[in-house]
Amino acid sequence: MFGVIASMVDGLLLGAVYGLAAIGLTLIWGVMNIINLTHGALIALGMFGVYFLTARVGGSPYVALLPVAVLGFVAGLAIYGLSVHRVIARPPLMSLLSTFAVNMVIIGAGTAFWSTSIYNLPFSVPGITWQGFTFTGAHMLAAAVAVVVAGALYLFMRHTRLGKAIRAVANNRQAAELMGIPSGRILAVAFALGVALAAVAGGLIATLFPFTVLSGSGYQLKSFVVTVLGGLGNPAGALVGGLLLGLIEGGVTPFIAVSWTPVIEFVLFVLILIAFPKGLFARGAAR
Amino acid sequence: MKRLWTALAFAIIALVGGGTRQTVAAADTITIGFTVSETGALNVDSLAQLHGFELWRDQVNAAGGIKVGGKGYQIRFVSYDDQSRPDRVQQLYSRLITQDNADFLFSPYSSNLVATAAIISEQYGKVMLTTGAAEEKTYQLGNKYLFQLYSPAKDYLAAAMDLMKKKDPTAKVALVYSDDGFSKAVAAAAKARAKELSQEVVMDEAYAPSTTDFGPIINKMIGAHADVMIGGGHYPDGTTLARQMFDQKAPMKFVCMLVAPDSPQFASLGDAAVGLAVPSQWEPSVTYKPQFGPDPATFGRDFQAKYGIEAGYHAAGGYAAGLILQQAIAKAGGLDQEKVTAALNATDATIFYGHVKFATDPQNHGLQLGHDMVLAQWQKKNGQLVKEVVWPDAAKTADLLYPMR
Amino acid sequence: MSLLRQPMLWLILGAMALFAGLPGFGGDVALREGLFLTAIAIILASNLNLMIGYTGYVNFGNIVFFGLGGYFGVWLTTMHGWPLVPAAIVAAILVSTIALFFGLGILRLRGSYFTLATIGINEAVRALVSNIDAWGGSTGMYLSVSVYQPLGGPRQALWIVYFLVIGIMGASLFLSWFIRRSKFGLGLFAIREDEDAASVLGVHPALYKSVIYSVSGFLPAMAGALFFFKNGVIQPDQAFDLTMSTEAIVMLMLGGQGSVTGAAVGAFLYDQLRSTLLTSSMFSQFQLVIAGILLLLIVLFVPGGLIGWIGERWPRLRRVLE
Amino acid sequence: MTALLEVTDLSIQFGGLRAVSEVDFSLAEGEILGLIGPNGAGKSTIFNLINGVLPPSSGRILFGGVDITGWAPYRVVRHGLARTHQIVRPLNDMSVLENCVVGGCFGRDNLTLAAARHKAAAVIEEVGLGEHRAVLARHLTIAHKKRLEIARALCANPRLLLLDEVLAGLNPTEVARMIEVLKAIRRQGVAILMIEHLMQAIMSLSDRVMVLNFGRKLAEGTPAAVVNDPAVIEAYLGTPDAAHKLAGEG
Repeated sequence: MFGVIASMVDGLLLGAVYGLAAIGLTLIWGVMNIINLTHGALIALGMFGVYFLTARVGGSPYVALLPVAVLGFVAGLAIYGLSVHRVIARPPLMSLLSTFAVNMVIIGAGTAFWSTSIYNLPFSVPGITWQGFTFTGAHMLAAAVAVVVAGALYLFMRHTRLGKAIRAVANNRQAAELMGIPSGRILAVAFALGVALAAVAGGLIATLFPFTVLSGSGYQLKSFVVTVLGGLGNPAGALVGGLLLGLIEGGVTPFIAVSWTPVIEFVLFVLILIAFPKGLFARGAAR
Repeated sequence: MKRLWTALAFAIIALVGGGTRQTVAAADTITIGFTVSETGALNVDSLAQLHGFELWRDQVNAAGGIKVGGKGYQIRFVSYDDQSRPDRVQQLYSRLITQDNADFLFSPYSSNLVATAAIISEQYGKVMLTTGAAEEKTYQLGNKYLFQLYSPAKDYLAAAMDLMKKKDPTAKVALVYSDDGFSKAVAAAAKARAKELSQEVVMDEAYAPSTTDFGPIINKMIGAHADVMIGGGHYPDGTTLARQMFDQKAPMKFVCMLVAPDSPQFASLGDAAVGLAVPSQWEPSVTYKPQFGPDPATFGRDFQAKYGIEAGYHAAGGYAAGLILQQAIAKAGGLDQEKVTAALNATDATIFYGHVKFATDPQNHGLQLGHDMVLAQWQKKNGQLVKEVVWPDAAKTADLLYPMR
Repeated sequence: MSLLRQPMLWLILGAMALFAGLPGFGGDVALREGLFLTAIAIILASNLNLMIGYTGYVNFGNIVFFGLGGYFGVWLTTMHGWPLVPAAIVAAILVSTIALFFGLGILRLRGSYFTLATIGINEAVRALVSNIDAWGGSTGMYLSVSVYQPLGGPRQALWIVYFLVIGIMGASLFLSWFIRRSKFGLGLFAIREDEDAASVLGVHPALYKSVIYSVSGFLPAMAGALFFFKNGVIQPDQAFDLTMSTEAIVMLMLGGQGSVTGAAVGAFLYDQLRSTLLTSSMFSQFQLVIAGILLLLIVLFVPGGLIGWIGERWPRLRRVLE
Repeated sequence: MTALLEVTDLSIQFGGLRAVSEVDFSLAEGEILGLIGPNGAGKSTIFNLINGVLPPSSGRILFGGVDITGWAPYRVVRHGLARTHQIVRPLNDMSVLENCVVGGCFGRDNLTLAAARHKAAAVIEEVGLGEHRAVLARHLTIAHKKRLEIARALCANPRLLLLDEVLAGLNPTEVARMIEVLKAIRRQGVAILMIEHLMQAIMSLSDRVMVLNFGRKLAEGTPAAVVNDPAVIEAYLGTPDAAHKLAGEG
């Protein structure tokens, strides 16, 4: 029994990070209807960013998250200008492919520079032990940071001019332009914000697990699942979706072999997509 | 219109033909072809193996090459990156044999890739020495030219079980291993051994090789009150598992894991590495008396001098593959595949790497019979992490740290 | 309109003859291995073209057909002792049937939602197959050398498999071509342009989409059965590799989607490029980077691919290279 | 004369809003019925209900004596009821000819490719797109796109054609030409149900006119009777002067 509870608590802690990883993806989807296939690669870059900042410059990995977020934002602007801006109005295949191409470049360059060896952030935070099960400090801190960042994003979107502009553009680009909102610039900012969030999520994951340059793709797939659970294009839903996914993982693993978890996840993913394409918590009308 | 067609045909021929560059080797060289996982999940172990090959080549060439009938043949390598993926392995090995005119082959790293490559080497009757392909199944598919340097999978964790029986017969064992052919075969053998020794197995679970989060598995181990964890897989999953067990304070008395802890890089885990044991094909501290080639200490020193890191067993396996092939060529008195095969079949020798002898019955042809494994454990000495041999008693350099933490 | 006077007929037959003849006469095995992979690429790309190019549905998980076909094929040949050809055909029928069911479910989704679902299906199948013990779980199945005996030993078997794959390649191209000139194909094009408008014009979108989804799985499944028979090992991670899925899409973009020759030329060029980069000492490190940049340039500047570009330059060629 | 189309008690609800409410009407073989009303009155929604794009909340649609209520659009058109869209929906990357061939292939006659090509070529001439037959639909002007909508629908060989504002956005010359095309269609005996804001066209083409307001039928009758109906004037035309002005426009 304790085992099940411990496993579910672990799942929730990790789920918050999944949620954060997915927010960037779903934000970009919500604002410009693009599935960003560089997402996984950018998560990986976030991991390496935190790793090198901590290993070379020193200091806490949590402090390193800040410069990583800034770098992520800048990288996001560059990727937007280079590969996204020209394909926004075109069929989905084009944006899928242009972002996938950038993904290939990043992964290819990353492999050339860092090989696909495993990297480990030599870092640990004392945790809490309960009935023999330990919840590591890193997990708890990561979950906390994830929730704080998600909350900050929520406030930003609701209460700042820029956030409101992004929401306006997401709602109706033409109407927003008529109101004098420069939609091109807003789209770039939204994309960069999504990328920064992916990088931060990657940085947090690096505090939990060793990683390779290829690690991001697994989290990208998980992010798909999370966004579908929470509703594509719905950042608040992503956090809930992440927690839900973590809870599912934590809840089923004590009872079945871990190798069945992905089966459950992806079957659920497809079924939910078919039954509720707008996500479990979607409000409002259909397309 | 007609012109277009002609142009198209020419373009196709040019493109295809561009790939068929014939490389002609000089008369007095022996070409050895292989693929290396320069990239992808297996690259750490595979590159270590490559270093072993290269050290052997350089030393042999410096000493005047392989001597056959008074003539010295220089060794030339041709290799490609297989990206740790089997999809292009057959293409690359075909190319090695037919275009690069490889005389002999070394295998790629890992059982899966070897099984794929072996179909090509068999087709051409080319001798292929395998290192890093421990799974028995590969040698039971009817191949005739495949020779295994490593002790087969069943030997890997049997020693750990024997050691447990001796140290702590009531310890509860959790078998947790990567869901790949090699690791599964090893775990199955370990489980059978545990049954023989009536050691209690409280958990038996495989995880996907790409797993990055072992939290749920570790919780299960703790929930099952396991004292000992035996299993693992390859380098990435092994290091992750080790670190998370440490972070989650899993109360293990003994952990023995495949492959990962053998790598010198494992020390980067710091305290999380302490106490972890690994079944090893070879350790620098072993004391075999070689019939030919360097002794273990010399090999270790030379390797350290060339690459600046300590030799692990993958590197030793690579060097040993070269050495055994060299001896067989010398004995066969030429490059004839059948004669070299016969010489390899007849091999029964001790080198720095230990005893080497291949099965010759058709059902298990090429399976390694002679070689013994050792068990090594990471221990802390004067604040430094060192890997000590703890089993068998005859070869040990330190006592087993038990319980490990 | 005599069939014999169609340039496309001769283009396809010529390609098959070149593929069979170049390595066949010289007995050049390395060339054969290279062309084998190219032929597989052409099969994957031209069948994917039926979905992406003709129907406008982006199937990112198209490799699931290839992988499942491989599994059924290997399972029938090794576990049940079936001869290769019937095993491959039955594998393809099974896969097409399964695809029909999948299709009925996910083809209600449009645009990116459909694409996500195809990724989900591939991953779900991969995870599921990893748990099927009868298929060796995640270890997969190994073929004993003895399975090649009925075909005259491994040496001859690989040649036979090669020629069979050339046959499937030809069949894929003919299939693409016939569908393109058929009423069925016209319906698909209408769906691609505007599904609702097509429906108002009398096209039954659900039926057409399910059928083409299923059809586009048939030949890749056969190719998968042959590929893994030759490969000697089949494992979930190799059989359901999303990278191969996306590579097939890249090939399609390179050559030009919606065109019979586009799919084939794109697959040919991409595969030759890949293997050249892979075996070149200078570029093997950066092959992914180069391929990525190339893809980006195509998407941004030549979205019609090579064939689309040629068609714009020399409109008269458009009819030849349809 | 039996009714070709008979609509009874047709309603649809979006959320709490009744977009179309208890509408009854019928249309005879070869007749032209004009459908007018202010924006948002539910005219296009009625089209969507008839041809199956939307399922009605209640009501019944009989076409040629067959109950087609809730049929999918592709079935409806194969049964002989074709339509055009208010906002044109050409198959952009296909030529004018191919667009029309689609109509022929999948319409009432279920033609083969060759037969559909034949038919399409004839219809394209008829609507005056002959010189543009090889042009990609996306490159047409808006007036030509409207004609393409009609040509495509005609290729299906319909018994009834639903025309949704085919005159909107056209200049006077184009309107005049289009009206000629519509008259030619009528001569072939095809019945037409048309939504139109252009009163002049409605007056000259329609046998009868139906007026819709807030999803309900407000009036029905001959064009002259309807235009002078006080309820219609208040709801749609404004003052009688405006009505006459509107009718005189274009």
